[in-house]
Amino acid sequence: MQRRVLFVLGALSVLSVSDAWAQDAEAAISAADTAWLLASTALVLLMTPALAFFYGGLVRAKNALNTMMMSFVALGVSGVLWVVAGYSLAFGEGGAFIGDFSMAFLNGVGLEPNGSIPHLLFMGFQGTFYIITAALISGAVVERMRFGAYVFFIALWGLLVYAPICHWVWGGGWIGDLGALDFAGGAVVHINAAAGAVVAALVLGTRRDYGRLALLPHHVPFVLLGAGLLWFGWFGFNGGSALAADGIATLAFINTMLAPAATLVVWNVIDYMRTGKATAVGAATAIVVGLVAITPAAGFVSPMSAVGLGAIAALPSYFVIQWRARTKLDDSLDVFAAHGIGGITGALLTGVFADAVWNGGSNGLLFGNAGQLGIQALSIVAVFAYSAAATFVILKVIGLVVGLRADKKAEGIGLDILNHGEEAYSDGEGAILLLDEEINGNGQAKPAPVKRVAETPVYEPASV
Amino acid sequence: MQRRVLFVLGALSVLSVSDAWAQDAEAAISAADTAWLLASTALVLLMTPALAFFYGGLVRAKNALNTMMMSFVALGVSGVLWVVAGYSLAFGEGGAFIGDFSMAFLNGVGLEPNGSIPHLLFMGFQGTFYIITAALISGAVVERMRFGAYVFFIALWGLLVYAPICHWVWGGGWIGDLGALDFAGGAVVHINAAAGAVVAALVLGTRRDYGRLALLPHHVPFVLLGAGLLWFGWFGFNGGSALAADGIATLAFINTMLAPAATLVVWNVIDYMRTGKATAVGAATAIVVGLVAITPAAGFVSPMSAVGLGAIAALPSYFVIQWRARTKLDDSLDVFAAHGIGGITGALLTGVFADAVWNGGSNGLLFGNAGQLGIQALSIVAVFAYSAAATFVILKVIGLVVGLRADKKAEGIGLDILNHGEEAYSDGEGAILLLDEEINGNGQAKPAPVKRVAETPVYEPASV
Amino acid sequence: MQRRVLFVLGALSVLSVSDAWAQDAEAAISAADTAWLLASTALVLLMTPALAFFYGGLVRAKNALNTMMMSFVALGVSGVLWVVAGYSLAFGEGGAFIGDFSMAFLNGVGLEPNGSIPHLLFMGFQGTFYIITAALISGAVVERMRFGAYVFFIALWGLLVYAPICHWVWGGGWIGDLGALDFAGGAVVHINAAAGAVVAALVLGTRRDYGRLALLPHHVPFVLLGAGLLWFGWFGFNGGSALAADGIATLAFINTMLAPAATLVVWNVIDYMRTGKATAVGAATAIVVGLVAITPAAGFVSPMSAVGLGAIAALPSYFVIQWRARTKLDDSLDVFAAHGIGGITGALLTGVFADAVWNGGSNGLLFGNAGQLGIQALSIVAVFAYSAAATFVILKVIGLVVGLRADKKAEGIGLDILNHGEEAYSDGEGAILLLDEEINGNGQAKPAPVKRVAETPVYEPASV
Amino acid sequence: MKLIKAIVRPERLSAVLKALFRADVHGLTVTRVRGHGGESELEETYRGTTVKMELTEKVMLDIGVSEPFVDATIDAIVGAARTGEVGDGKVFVLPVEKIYRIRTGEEDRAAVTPVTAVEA
Amino acid sequence: MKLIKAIVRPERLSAVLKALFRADVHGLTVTRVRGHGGESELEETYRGTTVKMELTEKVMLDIGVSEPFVDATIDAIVGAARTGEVGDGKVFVLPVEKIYRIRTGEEDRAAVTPVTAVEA
Amino acid sequence: MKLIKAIVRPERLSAVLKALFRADVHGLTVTRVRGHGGESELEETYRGTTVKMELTEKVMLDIGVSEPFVDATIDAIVGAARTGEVGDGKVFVLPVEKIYRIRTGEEDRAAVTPVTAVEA
Ligand SMILES: Nc1ncnc2c1ncn2[C@@H]1O[C@H](COP(=O)(O)OP(=O)(O)O)[C@@H](O)[C@H]1O
Ligand SMILES: Nc1ncnc2c1ncn2[C@@H]1O[C@H](COP(=O)(O)OP(=O)(O)O)[C@@H](O)[C@H]1O
Ligand SMILES: Nc1ncnc2c1ncn2[C@@H]1O[C@H](COP(=O)(O)OP(=O)(O)O)[C@@H](O)[C@H]1O
Repeated sequence: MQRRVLFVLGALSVLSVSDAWAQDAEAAISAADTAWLLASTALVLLMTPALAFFYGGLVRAKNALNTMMMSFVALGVSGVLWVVAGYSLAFGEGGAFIGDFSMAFLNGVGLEPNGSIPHLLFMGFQGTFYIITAALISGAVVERMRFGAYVFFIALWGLLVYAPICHWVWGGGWIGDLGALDFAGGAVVHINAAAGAVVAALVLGTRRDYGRLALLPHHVPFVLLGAGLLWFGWFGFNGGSALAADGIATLAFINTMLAPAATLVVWNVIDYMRTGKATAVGAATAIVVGLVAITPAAGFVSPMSAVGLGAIAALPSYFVIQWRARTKLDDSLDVFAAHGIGGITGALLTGVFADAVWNGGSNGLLFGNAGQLGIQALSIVAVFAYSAAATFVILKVIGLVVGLRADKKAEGIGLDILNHGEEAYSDGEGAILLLDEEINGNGQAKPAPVKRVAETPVYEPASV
Repeated sequence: MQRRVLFVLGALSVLSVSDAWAQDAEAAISAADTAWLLASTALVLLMTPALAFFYGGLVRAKNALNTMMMSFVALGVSGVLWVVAGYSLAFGEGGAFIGDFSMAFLNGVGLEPNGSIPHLLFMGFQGTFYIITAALISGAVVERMRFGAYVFFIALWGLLVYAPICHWVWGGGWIGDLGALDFAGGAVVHINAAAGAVVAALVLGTRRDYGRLALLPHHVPFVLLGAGLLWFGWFGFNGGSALAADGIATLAFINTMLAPAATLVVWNVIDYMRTGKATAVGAATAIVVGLVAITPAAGFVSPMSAVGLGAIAALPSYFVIQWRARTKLDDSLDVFAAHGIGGITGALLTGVFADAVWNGGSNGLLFGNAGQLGIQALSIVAVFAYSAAATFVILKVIGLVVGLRADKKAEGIGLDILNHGEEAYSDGEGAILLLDEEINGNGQAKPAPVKRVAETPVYEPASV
Repeated sequence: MQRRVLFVLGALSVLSVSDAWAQDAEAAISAADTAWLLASTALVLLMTPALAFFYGGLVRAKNALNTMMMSFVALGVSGVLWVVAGYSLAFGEGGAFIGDFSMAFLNGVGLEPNGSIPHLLFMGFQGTFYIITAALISGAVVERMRFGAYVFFIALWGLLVYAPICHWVWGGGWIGDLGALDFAGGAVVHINAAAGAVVAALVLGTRRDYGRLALLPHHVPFVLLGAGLLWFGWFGFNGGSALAADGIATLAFINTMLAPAATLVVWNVIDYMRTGKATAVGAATAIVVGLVAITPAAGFVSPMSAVGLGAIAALPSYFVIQWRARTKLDDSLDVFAAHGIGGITGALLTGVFADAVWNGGSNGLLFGNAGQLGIQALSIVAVFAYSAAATFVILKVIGLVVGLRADKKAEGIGLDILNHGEEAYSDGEGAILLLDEEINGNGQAKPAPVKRVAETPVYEPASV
Repeated sequence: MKLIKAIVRPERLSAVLKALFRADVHGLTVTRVRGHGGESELEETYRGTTVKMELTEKVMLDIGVSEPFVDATIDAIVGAARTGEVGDGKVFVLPVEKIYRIRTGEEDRAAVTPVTAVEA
Repeated sequence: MKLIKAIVRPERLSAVLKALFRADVHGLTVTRVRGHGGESELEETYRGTTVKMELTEKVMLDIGVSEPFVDATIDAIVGAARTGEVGDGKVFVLPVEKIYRIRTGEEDRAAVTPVTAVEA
Repeated sequence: MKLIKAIVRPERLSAVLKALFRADVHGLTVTRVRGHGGESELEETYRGTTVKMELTEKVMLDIGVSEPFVDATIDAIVGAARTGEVGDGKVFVLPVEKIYRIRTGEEDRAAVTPVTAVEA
């Protein structure tokens, strides 16, 4: 935490923006910065429901609710675990690799200043990152993972994977100390989630219909809605990561507006050149890729560099998506291509485009600091490796205890009915209201069938 | 108003947060607080469209637009009536029970400071509460109430029920004077709306198919969308109620993030234990219940208390929903269980968890002030009783004048076509474009039928 | 730009709001104003996805994605072109008619103060206006314009029409110098887009089914969703146009809340009186009309005037929509009626209701300054005329180069499949997964058909 | 063997299903359809466009039955679907030459005798 | 009695309905279907997946008519549905053994003679 | 001429289509339906309401064929649609008196021989 805050404050001083606060000892807390961080936290929290729609629209209708719930449940489970221990493990003093339990249950986290905002607000803002990162992984396991197993997974994953990696980069850990640049989570959030996604997709295996049937998005407008709301929320994600309403926030914000715009243009052009069509799912994907790519760079690069970065980032992700679909890797919603490749591209280009004139501190390759690129690469490898390994272990353990895959029948009928007891879209036809005594919570109305099993023979001759 | 403002300012001084403003006489208005209240007002206004989707997804497709319009029309009718007289009746000097007409038509409401924000902004922020409270009631009368009657109802209800109760609690009235704690409207908004809902459901009677047919949500993703946007907007609802971008705002905001998270977890666990499924409608409901419960407590309790409060609040609402469905009370979308029970739980727990260390003023039972619990209980009873009684009278009067229930045919075909002349989802099949002369605004194309009545006999022999 | 900024600052001084900043030389940048403008910019950006849903719900399902993409693609194309040259052409020094290329590629646009916010932020905020204005026009050409042609169109239109007109009014151009009042873009955005829409509809001609088949909105809830999100975003559009978190921002914000409320009420009343129904599409349209009408007036008129302005604005737009549908002008989604008539009404009424007591500078007819009305009228005529003429030329040129209309088949089957290669809602039935070698990007799987052409005769006798 | 095709009101479907099950008719297929008959037509307005809706929501049942079950099936449907209001629908009886059960290849009567899923 | 089953293009439906009404055929049921025939197939691409759409949107009409109306009905449909492009659809004529009007229990011809809702 | 009406599982549809095309049956119409048979019924819960779902998603094919093609068509369907689990569906064979091709007015066998769209 310190590191992140100090770093940003360092930037401020150079920019002589809102120095008023810095100079003023008494008013350590800035109402203006607080106002922006309050807004930003709300924006980032909205990203998880937004993700639910982005993902939910991409699956088949029979799994729409299950997919959306994978995001929504993170708002609950991860939200609670963050205050229980996640925050402390991520931002507690601790050592180079992980924090400690000093702030478990928000012990000592109050309204005292943390930088220029209340410590409690910083905790909440960081919590919204914790929530969505876990939810991002769900895109790799949709339409086949048991919901219960998924809940256990994100609970453990947050504490054992996100928290330490967050500590490495932002919590005073070794990657931060190396001077790696990750403004809003290219490594902590996106590369991290993507590594988990690839491993999860491999451990779970492909959907039974994968590669045999055409598995089409059931609701593309939802994909666009999700992309639109994600972009909106991402302004808080990147803009809020300045932890102040200052020049760096402005820079991060505008870059978050420009980079995806460039990605969108390039993506549609490639689309058009390859197939003669500009797809909507492609446009939505491009927006997310551009947002992911600018995330590590947002507060470090110039606006025109952001345009270039966004444009460049379209290519690797685009072609990895094409390639992935032809492999046996059923990363169903392409978390790796969008967040992994996008995040890696962004993290590396941050080491290229970083410009001290804008960020007040760090230069990248283009500005004479070749070394930064190496540091960026190292941080990528470290994060990806740890996340992949730890995810593997966690999934194997859960697999032993509760089992990861939904059974054949559930996958056929759909997880909405079998894991959630609901249909996303229902006209009520053929639904018979059950009286209490008839209800048995096992998802199957035994009485009737049983009865009929018994009687069918009797009726057989007559029975139609 | 004074009371509310004073109260919050009281809290501030203790927290020595943004005292900068308080000290500075000239700059009575804080640009930072104004920035946050502007954002908050936008967020709360968004809650009414969000509610339209939360409710609209829960009804059958044939009534989707009618249900959504019940929220949207409040944006118009209640929005206008608020400036006409509602605001003045709620926040005008007046007496212990109701304000006056001194500020009718915004007379004297300008850009002068009210606390640290412009008076006009305070008026607008409060107006968004006025709008959504009326819309909340619609959940109890969907799929059967005549739209015209509903419009008259919310118009009168706002002026005769919301305004006085708001005055009691926040406008300098007797409940505020008692020292009841209602940070953002547990009593004023939720208990109040729930009382109106129960009475409205009873006065209107059940839907004709209620208890006979399975009445299923036609679009669960919309329910999740509504819940997600409601949560987002609620940050303005509770966070903005601090009327400043300060520590109390931060506390209220973070509590608004943590409490529903806890409710969501507990709700899904109960769901799972009872039926082996974690329902999406349940998750959406849990989010709303958690938000309702934390509303009165948001700026008064510690974050960990908010987690506890949210967790506890899941139970009563969950089981009341189960029970309600087996009764003859067709509170169709469970406004009472979610907002009434949730609001009561929250209001009482506010009297238990309130902590002066955090809110700078009031303690609850746990902190040695048992009396507070009594005050909270009294405020609940008073609000519920008045709201229920007044709602009953208003509905009876409207019933006499225009009639409350849609006729059998409208209920069968759906209110969308008969009250709004539209279908939510249409593919245009079988729709014949009418030329002007053929149109007669009574919703039925008489010409054809009449014609055929006349001719059918003639054709009978031949007629197919 | 200067003009706009100066104007608003002028207002501030009068209101003695946040003078703290003005007085303080060092802290030229206000963190509070920056916080509000950051939030506002995010809000306005969200309006384009919101528009995608407002428009997308109004068309037939087979063109839903094409319609939504017309908005989304503007986020990319217009977003990039804005920084390339649009901003410089609009706000560069230049002359009375257009800016220059001095700030092309954001040359010299940094974090230095522009008014009380960073210049870069001002650029970004204005960019969101550039994006949505182009997208607004799409409503007039949906369901029949080739997507490629549309992309070229908005690219040119932004640079050749929006940029100069923006310069005229806000960039130091002649209309601004005349003292025309256009707070947030009644002329620059809405009248401008509407003029382009009418011409585009005329140049493209009607949809083949127009006037013969019933072309119904396929998803009215999306129309309501779009309207709700547009309203939400519009608070940034108008409130942010004060370029500060001050009294003018508050005034503009509250007026943006009140005017549409009044329009909504009046619209539903007319609806009800004419047809006995209060339509949801009508309500959504009313909200947009009210927002459009208050846009030029937001920071200039009193709140009660805003209510009146909103109420009045309902009438002309309502009846123009009725009339338009009976003409051969297939302005498919009534961009002219909503944005043109609404914008003209608002711009004229700004000249009537403008009140120096509130805006600190300009009076309208009602306050003794009849001349203002003339200036307003002149600005309307000039903007409409130039936009219409330039749009005509641009479309003719594009028509010659690439062709504007989708062919008969595409219009029949729908532009989603033929221009985007997707369906908005798909259950995957009948979709056969293609292996790479089978794919040929021309949108038609030739092999099969060709094969069958050859063989059919052979099989004929036997063939079913 | 016969194929009984019945068009009924959506709101009567569950009653019809219950009646059919009571008559030991357990195999059937349901389709959402829209019908035109003597029902009064409704007007809808979208902005400037007014349309007349010629079709109303109905549900169609396809039921393959063996002769002995024809009358029981028809009675069950007619009894449960009737409201007395115009728009109740029709029942068509079509001849069927053959019926196969895909799972087993069984034919005709045997083909339409439901066998309850074992695992249920 | 016959059951006429016609598959037509969705965009021709209103023309077909008008033609049928003109022919005094007022009772019918419409179903959204998708068909495969000689129409050219379209490709769709979703991210890395490309599919061939084998089915195109069609509308199916089920019309129960008495003998004297069979030809008029077929002519009305064919006349209004034809565009000359591949994909216009088919008309099937099936024998019907019995038709009942659920509301009244009337049979056959009487059953298919629409009676306009009184309140209209 | 016959009308073959088959009810199959949605997830088997593409297999069935491929099999039919292999059997040179290129003309067919598909409808989304829901069926009830021996399948086990599922429970759903929405807040306080619990319901039993009597219907499962199926797909119905209507295929008009000339006699020589009847068996090949049935074999193709049964072969491709069978999973062996309860719920595989049925095939009905109905007599058809006449078939017209709307585009050309051709009748019967000629009417059901697809001609590929020229421009494809
Ligand atoms: N001749 C027909 N062929 C097919 N379906 C019909 C026919 N006549 C009526 N129907 C179906 O039955 C429904 C009700 O028929 P209608 O004549 O309106 O009511 P009723 O049978 O009570 O007089 C119609 O909506 C339509 O779906
Ligand atoms: N043998 C058939 N059985 C059932 N439906 C058919 C048959 N052949 C064609 N159809 C339906 O008719 C539609 C058009 O048929 P097609 O052969 O493509 O055009 P045309 O009749 O103009 O040659 C198909 O989409 C399908 O719905
Ligand atoms: N008698 C029938 N008439 C019409 N459709 C039927 C009939 N019996 C079954 N079906 C359809 O076939 C589907 C599967 O039938 P079912 O009896 O459950 O499986 P199986 O044929 O394997 O025993 C049902 O869902 C229903 O759609």
